Amino acid sequence: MKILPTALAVFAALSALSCSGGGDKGMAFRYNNGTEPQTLDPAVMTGIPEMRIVQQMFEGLCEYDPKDLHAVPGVAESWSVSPDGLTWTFRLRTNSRWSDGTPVDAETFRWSWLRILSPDTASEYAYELWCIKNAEKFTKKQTNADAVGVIAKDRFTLAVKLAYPVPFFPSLVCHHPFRPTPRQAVDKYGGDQWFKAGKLVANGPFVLTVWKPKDRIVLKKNTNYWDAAKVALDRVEFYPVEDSASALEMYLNGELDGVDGIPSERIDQMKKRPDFLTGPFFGTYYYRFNVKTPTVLTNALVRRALSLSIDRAQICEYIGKLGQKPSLSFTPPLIPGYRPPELVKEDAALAKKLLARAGYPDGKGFPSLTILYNTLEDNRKIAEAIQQMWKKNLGIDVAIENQEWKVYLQKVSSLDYNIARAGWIGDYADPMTFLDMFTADSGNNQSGWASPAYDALLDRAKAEPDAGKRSALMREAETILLTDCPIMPIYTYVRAMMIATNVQGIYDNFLDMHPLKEVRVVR
Amino acid sequence: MSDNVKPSENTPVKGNSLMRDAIRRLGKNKLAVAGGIAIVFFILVALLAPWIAPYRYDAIDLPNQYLSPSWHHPFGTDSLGRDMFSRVIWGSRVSLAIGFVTAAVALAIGVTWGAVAGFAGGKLDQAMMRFADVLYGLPFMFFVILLMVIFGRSFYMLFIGIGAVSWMTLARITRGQIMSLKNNEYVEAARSLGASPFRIVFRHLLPNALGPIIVYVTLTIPGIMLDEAFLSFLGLGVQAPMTSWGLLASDGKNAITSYPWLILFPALTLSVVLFSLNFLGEGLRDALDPSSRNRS
Amino acid sequence: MENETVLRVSGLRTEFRTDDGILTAVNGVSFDIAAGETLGIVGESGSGKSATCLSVMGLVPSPPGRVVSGSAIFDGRDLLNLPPEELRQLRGKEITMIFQDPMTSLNPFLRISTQLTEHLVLHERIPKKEALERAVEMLRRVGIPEPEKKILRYPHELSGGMRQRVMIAMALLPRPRLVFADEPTTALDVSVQAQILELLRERKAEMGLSLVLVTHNLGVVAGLADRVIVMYAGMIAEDAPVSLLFARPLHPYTRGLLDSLPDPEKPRGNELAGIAGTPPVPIALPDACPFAPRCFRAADVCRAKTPQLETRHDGTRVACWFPLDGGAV
Amino acid sequence: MLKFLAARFLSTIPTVFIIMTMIFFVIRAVPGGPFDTEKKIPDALKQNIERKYHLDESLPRQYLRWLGDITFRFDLGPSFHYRGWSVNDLIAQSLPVSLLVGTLALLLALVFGLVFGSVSALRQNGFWDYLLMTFSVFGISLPLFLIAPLLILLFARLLHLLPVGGWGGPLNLIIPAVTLALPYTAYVARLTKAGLLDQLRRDYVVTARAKGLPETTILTRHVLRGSLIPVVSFLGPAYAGIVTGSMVVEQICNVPGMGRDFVQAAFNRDYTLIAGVLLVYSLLLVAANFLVDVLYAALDPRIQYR
Repeated sequence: MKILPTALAVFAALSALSCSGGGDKGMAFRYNNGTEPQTLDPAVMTGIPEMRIVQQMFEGLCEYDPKDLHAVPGVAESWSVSPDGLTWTFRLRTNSRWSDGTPVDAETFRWSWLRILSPDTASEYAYELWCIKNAEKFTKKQTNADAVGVIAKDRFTLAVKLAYPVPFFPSLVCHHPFRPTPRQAVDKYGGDQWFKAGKLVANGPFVLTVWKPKDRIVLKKNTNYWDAAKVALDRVEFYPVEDSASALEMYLNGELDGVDGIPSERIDQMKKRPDFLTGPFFGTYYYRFNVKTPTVLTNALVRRALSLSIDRAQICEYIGKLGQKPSLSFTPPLIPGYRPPELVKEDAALAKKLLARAGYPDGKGFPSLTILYNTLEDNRKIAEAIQQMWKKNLGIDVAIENQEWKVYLQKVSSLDYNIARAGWIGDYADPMTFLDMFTADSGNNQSGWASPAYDALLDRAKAEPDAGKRSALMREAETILLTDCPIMPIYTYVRAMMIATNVQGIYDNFLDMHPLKEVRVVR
Repeated sequence: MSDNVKPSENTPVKGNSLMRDAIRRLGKNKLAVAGGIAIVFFILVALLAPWIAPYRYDAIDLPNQYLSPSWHHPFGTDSLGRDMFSRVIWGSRVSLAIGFVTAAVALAIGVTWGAVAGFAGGKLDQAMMRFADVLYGLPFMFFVILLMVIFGRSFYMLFIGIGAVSWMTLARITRGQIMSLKNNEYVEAARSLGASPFRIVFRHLLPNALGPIIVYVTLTIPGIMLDEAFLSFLGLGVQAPMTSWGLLASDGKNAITSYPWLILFPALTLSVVLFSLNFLGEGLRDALDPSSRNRS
Repeated sequence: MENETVLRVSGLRTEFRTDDGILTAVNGVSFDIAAGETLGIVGESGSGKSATCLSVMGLVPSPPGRVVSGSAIFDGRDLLNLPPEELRQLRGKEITMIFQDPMTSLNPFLRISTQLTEHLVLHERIPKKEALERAVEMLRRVGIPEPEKKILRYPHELSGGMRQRVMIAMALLPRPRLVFADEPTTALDVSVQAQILELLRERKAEMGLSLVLVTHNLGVVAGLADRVIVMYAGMIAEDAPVSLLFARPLHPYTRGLLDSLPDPEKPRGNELAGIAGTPPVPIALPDACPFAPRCFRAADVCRAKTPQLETRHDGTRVACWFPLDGGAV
Repeated sequence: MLKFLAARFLSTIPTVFIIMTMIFFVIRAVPGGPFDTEKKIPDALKQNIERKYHLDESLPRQYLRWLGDITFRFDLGPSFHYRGWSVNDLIAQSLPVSLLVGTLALLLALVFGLVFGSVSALRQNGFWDYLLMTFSVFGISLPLFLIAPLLILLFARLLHLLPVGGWGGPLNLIIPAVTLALPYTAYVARLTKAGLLDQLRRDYVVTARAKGLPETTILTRHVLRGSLIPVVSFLGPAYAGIVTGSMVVEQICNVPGMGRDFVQAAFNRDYTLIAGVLLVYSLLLVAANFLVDVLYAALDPRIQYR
């Protein structure tokens, strides 16, 4: 019976060997990125997992402050705006270099921005640059590159002419479409190969060394980075673990230094730990009502009754569990300088009255409606809870239907639904990223709702250079949206992660942006 | 072997006496009887769910979420405070219906297909098995989507459809059995007596090939019950808040360490059903087997 | 033909557990077989004749079967109490068996060559090549044409008669002292039956072995056996030299068997024309002559007490209250 | 025999062709496209993208282009989701991984399944029979998404013998391979047992016993071949399934295999990648079934292909 102990010993030896990890030395930060990135090209990428990696390698004109997200100098040392708010001038630092030694200058940015706008690049995010003069026309092949309002005034000065004022432009240029791409690598390897390991050239704190699809992506410190002295980590490893429960086990087992997306069954356990990091996230979970298809939902009284009769606090406490805040408005109350109108209320008695006024006292005769959601555990739970709340408070029966993501997207965009779960994450810290969804011609509207007054207010806000007046106009527009109720906001998202206590310099912030430049891991 | 214990040693077994004999022999197999009783019990539970479940499957009570098992909630409560005991009871309806309907359809098609191919041999066999290969080559998920396009969300049609695309392994097993049995003497004998091929296959060969087929079918039913959870994930199975064992198990998979009862009871129920099916299947195999009469 | 006894079976009792109760397949059977003798065991289906052979060979399937009591002395050793391993060493070497159905008794997955030689290689520890040579020679002697080619075939590639010849070759190859042949011709065409019987006779004479020939067909033993045992319901009804048995049957059952001897012109059948009814299933039989319900001479005593097997002055044995010769001792 | 093999092999070509054609059209009939996104992108941008991937062409033309590239250049096309990766690249990365895990799992399943099945058959209704068959029922009734976390919990979190997830070291192989092997072991054990019991009561076994062969020889030489036929029937298709990877196990253990490719591709409507994975799957399957037929003939001489 000596077999068992011997086998265990051999096993232990083997596992010790594999855990020591084949000679990768130095300070490393290992994070679960949740999925395999589509690309590492900042011009082509679209999602958060890509952004987590890209922002470590490509430094924009400005960078997010890791704590409060205000724009801090990146490649640009300083910037200024013309009084009419239409021209921004960025002064670039002279010592910024690509990892191959090539300098980063104003032309780098001009070229990068024209590249993303070019129809040949086929970038989904090109529209974010359409605030630049003639940019939209260029993408649509209606004008040539020279007409686009990006000018390298001298080697290290970049002037940007906008089509309309964007007061938060420095924050906007932190976003990935505005980040530079290395022309020398793109020219050499081609637009869809240059970002592979061994070819990619970076101007940020880290540069790509290993990319094994579905296995891992490893970045190493970029020694040519202008501020390399401040970079503490030697290596950053991103893992594409799709199963959040396994990712959490890996983290708890010391195989990762950080994870997000904690399975809801584990939240109560994890919440108590010191390495649990949480905070509001710049997004709203809400339901859309289809107001175009002729159903009871075309009646605003019905929509308001539905919105009034759910218990958001319960949903947040028992389903969300991360400290989500019940929505009082559509825009999250997180944007500096904007106080959204708090018009989302709960009042079951009033809801009943409104429904009666709409012709359905105690829900009698109310037609059957269906809640559509994309398959995800929390979506289902919320739909089940809301179904029950409506039944209890209004006496109406609704059905629930889940669909796989792409089918759901198609149903929603073709208005083939009654009530649909939705969520929106803002791209930049401004209410406009939420409000311009519901203009009549917005592709993201998808509710069939249209209000000329709302559209007019937003048009005026877009042309308004004064921040205070602009904010008031947007508030007025949001009031219209919430009163007419084509949507039913439920809660403001919360982001939760586990970050090992020996990791310093990662802060929770509402865009979930985590520059790793100054992060360190204390062993 | 003593010849009076085995009077029909090498004669093909005929249908009627076979069934009567099989039932009698099945009745003597205690485990099989226990399995059968358990299955009947579960079917009764499914039929009577509205009357025996203490709560409705959709009775949400958020503040009472994740309660551990107690007198009021013998299986605890789930993430929305619903009684797990009641949900397991309600879930039996979907799971059992799916398991049996699908297995029956797959059995009917697979056995017929495999028997015909195996017996005919030659070109017909090749053509039939290549057809099965084509169906194999297209994964399950594809069929499901295809079927949904054809049948819409019609719940039972979908499962008849799934049965209709999951018969290929059965066909292969049947074919293998038939191929090795068809050269036996009694087939030649039956043939020389002028029995039609149809009769030879279904009266003479199949009864003797039933053993492995029955075991395989009892093995596939759990798989089908679990597949249903995946279909529901795609929006094709049951719709919330109705549930099934497969869904309950997949919902509970992340709760192993935090709320183990969420996974324990659905998994346990599934296992009990499985064991019952299994004993019944083994019993049936022994009972149907013409040459295992003296096995107790 | 007085000779040394090869096998002495006494008081053999073998039972099978069935769903309906304990079935006594062999009920107190005793007999001797001398060297070079051919013993025929005759009976209907279920009379226990095959079970007797299997019991002696230690091949009763267990469960459900079990040899309850008795002894079978072979070479001074009791086969029924031998450790399984020693018994195994005897099987396929000293004692071999020819089975009824050459279609199912040969392994369909293995070549004839393997099946013919494996026990030789195992028991005699001779090289495969030598075993093969012997097998080819034996095939030739059992009348298989082109044995070098046929030996490489699979069973299904041979006709039924050929397969039975292979079975015989298999049994004879180890040069055994005792061969059990369990209905060696039943599964064969009538024309082939005679050839096979002739073959058995020749080989037996040539090799000087003892043969136990089990059959339901008295016609088969007539030409081959020296002595015949008639079995009924697990018991010996009569035991007599073949000539005496045919000339002067003692047991009414034997008489019935003789009367129903099939005309070679008619298709063979298992039914006994002269005896109505079927043999009883030997489960919990009452203390009575098991043949009584079918016997034309049955009297009250037949239904009240089982007759003992009595040895008579000429060495024949019979178990009957009213033997056909009037009970002369 | 050779002629049969050749004919059998040639007959698989139309099979594969039909599979490919069905795949091409069926995946395009599924609602949702590769470039549908949550945030609506302006039509002009979407058109740029679709042009880049030839989605603006007519369907027959896309089909011919795709088929032509595969047949003449063995090029499965660019992935529609992973920019800059060709399907060939992606499969070249993931197929060896799945092959490794799958083959290991299959070997484990075969070895343990045969042993367990044989022991159960020979000790029918004994202690080992009940124990092993109980194990096999659990192996079949416990879903993979439960087995993998349980193994992780036990071997990684409690005993600290193995890593939870990831890829690279030999230890990373163990949990995925064992998880994947478990249900197959159970199936093989059951089928082996059933097959053995079926063969063990054939007459030829008595013949073999009458020849004085030891039980082990009877088992290995006489009985096993016949009882393997149902196992082989099962393993043919199972091989293709197990080797192309299990999405569940790969996801839970973070194994970079083809199962994950397939699931992600299906959810992303990555047409070329789906088709590529399916093509590999069908090729393997056709090959496996081909092998099964050959094995049948090798196992059972009575099966003849004329």
